[in-house]
Amino acid sequence: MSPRMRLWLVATGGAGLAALLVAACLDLPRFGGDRHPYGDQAVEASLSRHTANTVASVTFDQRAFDTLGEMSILFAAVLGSVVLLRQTRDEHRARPEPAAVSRPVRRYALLVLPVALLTGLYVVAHGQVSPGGGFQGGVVAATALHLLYLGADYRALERVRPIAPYEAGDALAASAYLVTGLAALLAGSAFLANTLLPYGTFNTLASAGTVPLLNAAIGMEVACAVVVLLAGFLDQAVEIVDEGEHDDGEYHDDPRQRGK
Amino acid sequence: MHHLLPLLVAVPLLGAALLAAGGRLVPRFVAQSTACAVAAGTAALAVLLLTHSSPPLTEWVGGWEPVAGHSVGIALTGDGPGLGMAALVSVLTLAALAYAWRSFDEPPHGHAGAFPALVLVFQAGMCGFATAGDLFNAFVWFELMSVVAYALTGHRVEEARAVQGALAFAVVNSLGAYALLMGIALLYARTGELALTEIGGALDAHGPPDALVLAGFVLVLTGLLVKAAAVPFQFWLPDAHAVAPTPVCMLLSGVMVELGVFGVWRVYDTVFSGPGGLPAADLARVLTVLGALTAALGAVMCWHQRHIKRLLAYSTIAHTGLFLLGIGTLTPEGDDGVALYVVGHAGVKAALFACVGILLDRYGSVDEHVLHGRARPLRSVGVMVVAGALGLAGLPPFGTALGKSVAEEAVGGPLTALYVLASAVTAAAVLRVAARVFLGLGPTPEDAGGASGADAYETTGSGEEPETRQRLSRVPDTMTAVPALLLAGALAAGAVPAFGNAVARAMSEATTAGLVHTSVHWTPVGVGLGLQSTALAVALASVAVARPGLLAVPDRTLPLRRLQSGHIGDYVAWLLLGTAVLGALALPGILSG
Amino acid sequence: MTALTHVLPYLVAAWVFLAGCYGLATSRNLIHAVGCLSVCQAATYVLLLAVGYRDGATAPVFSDLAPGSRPVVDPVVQALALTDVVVGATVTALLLALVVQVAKRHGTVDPDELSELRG
Amino acid sequence: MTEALIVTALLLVAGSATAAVAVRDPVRQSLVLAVLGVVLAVLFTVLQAPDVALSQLAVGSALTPLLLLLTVRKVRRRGQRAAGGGGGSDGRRGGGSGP
Repeated sequence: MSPRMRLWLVATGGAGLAALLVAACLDLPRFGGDRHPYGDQAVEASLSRHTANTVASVTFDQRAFDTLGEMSILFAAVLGSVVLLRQTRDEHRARPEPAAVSRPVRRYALLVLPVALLTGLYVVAHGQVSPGGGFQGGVVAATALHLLYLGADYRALERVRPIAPYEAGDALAASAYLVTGLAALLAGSAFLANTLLPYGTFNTLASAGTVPLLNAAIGMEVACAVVVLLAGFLDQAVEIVDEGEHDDGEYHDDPRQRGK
Repeated sequence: MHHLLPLLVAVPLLGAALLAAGGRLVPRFVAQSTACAVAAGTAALAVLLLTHSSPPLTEWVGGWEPVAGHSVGIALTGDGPGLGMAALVSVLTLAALAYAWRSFDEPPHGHAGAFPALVLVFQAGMCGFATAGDLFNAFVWFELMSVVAYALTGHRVEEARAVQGALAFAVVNSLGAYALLMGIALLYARTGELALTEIGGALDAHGPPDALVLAGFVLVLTGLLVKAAAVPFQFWLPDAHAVAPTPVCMLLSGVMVELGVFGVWRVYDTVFSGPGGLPAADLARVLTVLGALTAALGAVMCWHQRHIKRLLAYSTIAHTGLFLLGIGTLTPEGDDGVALYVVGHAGVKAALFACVGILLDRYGSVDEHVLHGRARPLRSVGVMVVAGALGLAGLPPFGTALGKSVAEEAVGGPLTALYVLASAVTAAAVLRVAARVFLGLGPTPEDAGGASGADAYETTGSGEEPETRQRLSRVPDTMTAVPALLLAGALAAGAVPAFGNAVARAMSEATTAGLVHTSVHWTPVGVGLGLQSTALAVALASVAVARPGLLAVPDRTLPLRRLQSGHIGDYVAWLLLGTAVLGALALPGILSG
Repeated sequence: MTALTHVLPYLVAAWVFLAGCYGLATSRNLIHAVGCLSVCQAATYVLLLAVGYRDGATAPVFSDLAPGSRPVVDPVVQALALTDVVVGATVTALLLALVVQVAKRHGTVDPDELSELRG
Repeated sequence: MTEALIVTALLLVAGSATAAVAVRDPVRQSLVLAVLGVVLAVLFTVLQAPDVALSQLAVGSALTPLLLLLTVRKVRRRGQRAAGGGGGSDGRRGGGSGP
């Protein structure tokens, strides 16, 4: 199809869809309206389970089955990108040269790294009482590790980040979530029922029953998943060389110039 | 018993997680047997639940039973159709894993468990979608099966076509999924509910449908029809199915596409069928128009392929069109017919893909012209391909034939003719391939060297690499046993009278709460139509083989082929247009209502 | 609130979705196309959260708020959006992995130059 | 006050989303996408969704652009060679169907 023809098609389809969406928007309840039946019940249910952060209660208790699916998507994506970004037979690895890092950058990165890691863990641990949780904390912690790349170099990163344990960690965290769900079933309740642990004192770390457990499992899963995902792409961008590329060893372009 | 419903998802997921964690420590043999055992266990569970699904099971995950008629949890629906799909998914997964036992030989370094683990996650996603009773939860599983399917399609990353097809698949399906999610958000805004039946009830309570309901319907249907590969959302399917590894093709064509049809049926039945939903006439119009176009386009394009996997992919499109036509009747008979047709089709289509996979691994090509006469030694495979073709045509007593005849009688009129024609043409194309490849009939094609002729707008099957490490010199028993068993299953689905009636009972319990009793049985008209389309298929194939010049009119179909451009932008443009068309087709009832 | 602000968030979501679709259809670079797809997805977050908003309400977190003292916004859509964000990131990653392989096997990331899989 | 904030954030989202589509160069696009991620996070905060805002900040403005940039880098590295050596459409394309 010629670009012109495609543009016509997009214009026609887009105009139709736009008309439909605008008409629908005019029929929607007004923005900021007061009618949220499901939401109100979710808040009640959350309070009855001593969970201060209602969103955590919806994510890890009331609709924990959705989160199982979401976690599986992440798990599948990690497995999928490991498969898709594997080193194929016609490719080889070129070791990147160590690059000099200016001292302020190094100092900054090495200073921020532990802070960021701790922040990530803190966010994971407090998911049931304050905004945040496994996803947010996991991503922060995983990204923090990559400050090493900024502060030292790729090789330093590779030393603290052997991929295999992270892949295993990803899978084990996924299993932990499933096993927590199955344990409730075996205990005579329903799958993923929040009945295993006491609900604890409202607004403390030990509250909300199994929510913190699932939260931790997700946090670990997300952190491992992000590490493995980034590793796959870094590998491709920095190390793996195929026939169509520079592979004469003279390629010392510092990835940070573009990578950051 | 209903507490076991979530296990249909949890068991394969746990299996996949263990395989991913321990896959590098164990030999390939152990990883594969584990995967097969898990898939088989899930299949057994699905069948067990299926036998207890009358009356339909409902599970509130996490024990959030409704309080005062409303629950904050997620509902799972364990009725006949849902569990039936889950069982079909699980059986086919087991078949695909067994088929891949010897043939599929490319574990990424140190990841022996990666492929079986992905297949198990795929199974989990499809089972979750089949049993979902909550719209957002259905979206999550829908997205899971999509994501795994992209990765599995692009699994052979060394192949230029595989990665391109997977990318087109991924882009189009992701966009469809986002449209689905927009639709869910709109419906949630109106109703404040996410459980399917609750959304339906709240829509009815609100009053007659308006633009919001229409938009919600169109967006949700866009997502599902992209998955079902209805025209004009179908472009991704041939690209993806032609390049995916064979075991994956068996699952994609056998059940994943059909789950899109299932989703349309489920969502209409639970959400939009009430007075606050969409008038029945509108849905019937949408499904009939799109179904007829899909069936016609699929059949025509199927006939003009020489890449055998692509040919089978187009035949899946044609049959999906027939399924849509069947559920478009909105009658219990139509539903029964389609349900049975889907079961039979899954067996036949998966078996055909498995046979073509053998050709690929044995001869390193899936091109009809290149393989001319070369597969003579593979007599048993040839017999199975012919049997599969006859199954596609609807020769009694295949399950496809019984389902098709019931659906044919339900649609009535000219659409019956379309049923006969579309199934005959797709079967004829497969018969033609069988005659040329396995018997060497007809003149040797001029371009048997693999180069494409003057018409460059064609995908040949000669650039494909075998999926085994080297070409097979001997075909392993598992690779022939799997298609044979699948064909036997498809045959049994039609030949065992109790099966058809069980399907009918399950469907009527799911839709009309058992108020309408239908029975599925062979009728003289149905058998006659089945024989007629088989005869037509044989006749078409004989003419095509004996006189290739007579039916080869590529010029007339060239505009149609040019639409299949392999260009992602085109596909997205068609998707947008399709959404607008859906809206236009469903509009009259909203305006008058 | 004026009448426009009652629908503005929804219209913005619709606009973002359509803009993403337009970019996706006309893109000349597959990496750019993946970026456009994530724009489409951003529309779904905006729509979901707009649907759950309530005037004068606060976040549904009761760590420093006595339950029942103030109205809160709908927590359910937030959980849905949270799921959606993660799904979006993973889909993007997988798509980019495929783009990397397309670049390797076809030597281009311009969709106009991909010449396989026709007809 | 809240209303003005919401409207401003919404308009910023619409603007940066349009820009992200209109910018055709993938490197610049990923920067605009990072901006879009931040603006979305602001919008979500104003809409009283701190959980979503946090994850949007982490994912939308850091992870996604980073992945995009890494992909660009990989592809560009190939492109340089292809431009120099004409290896753009080398012999490893899949099939015999090329024109």
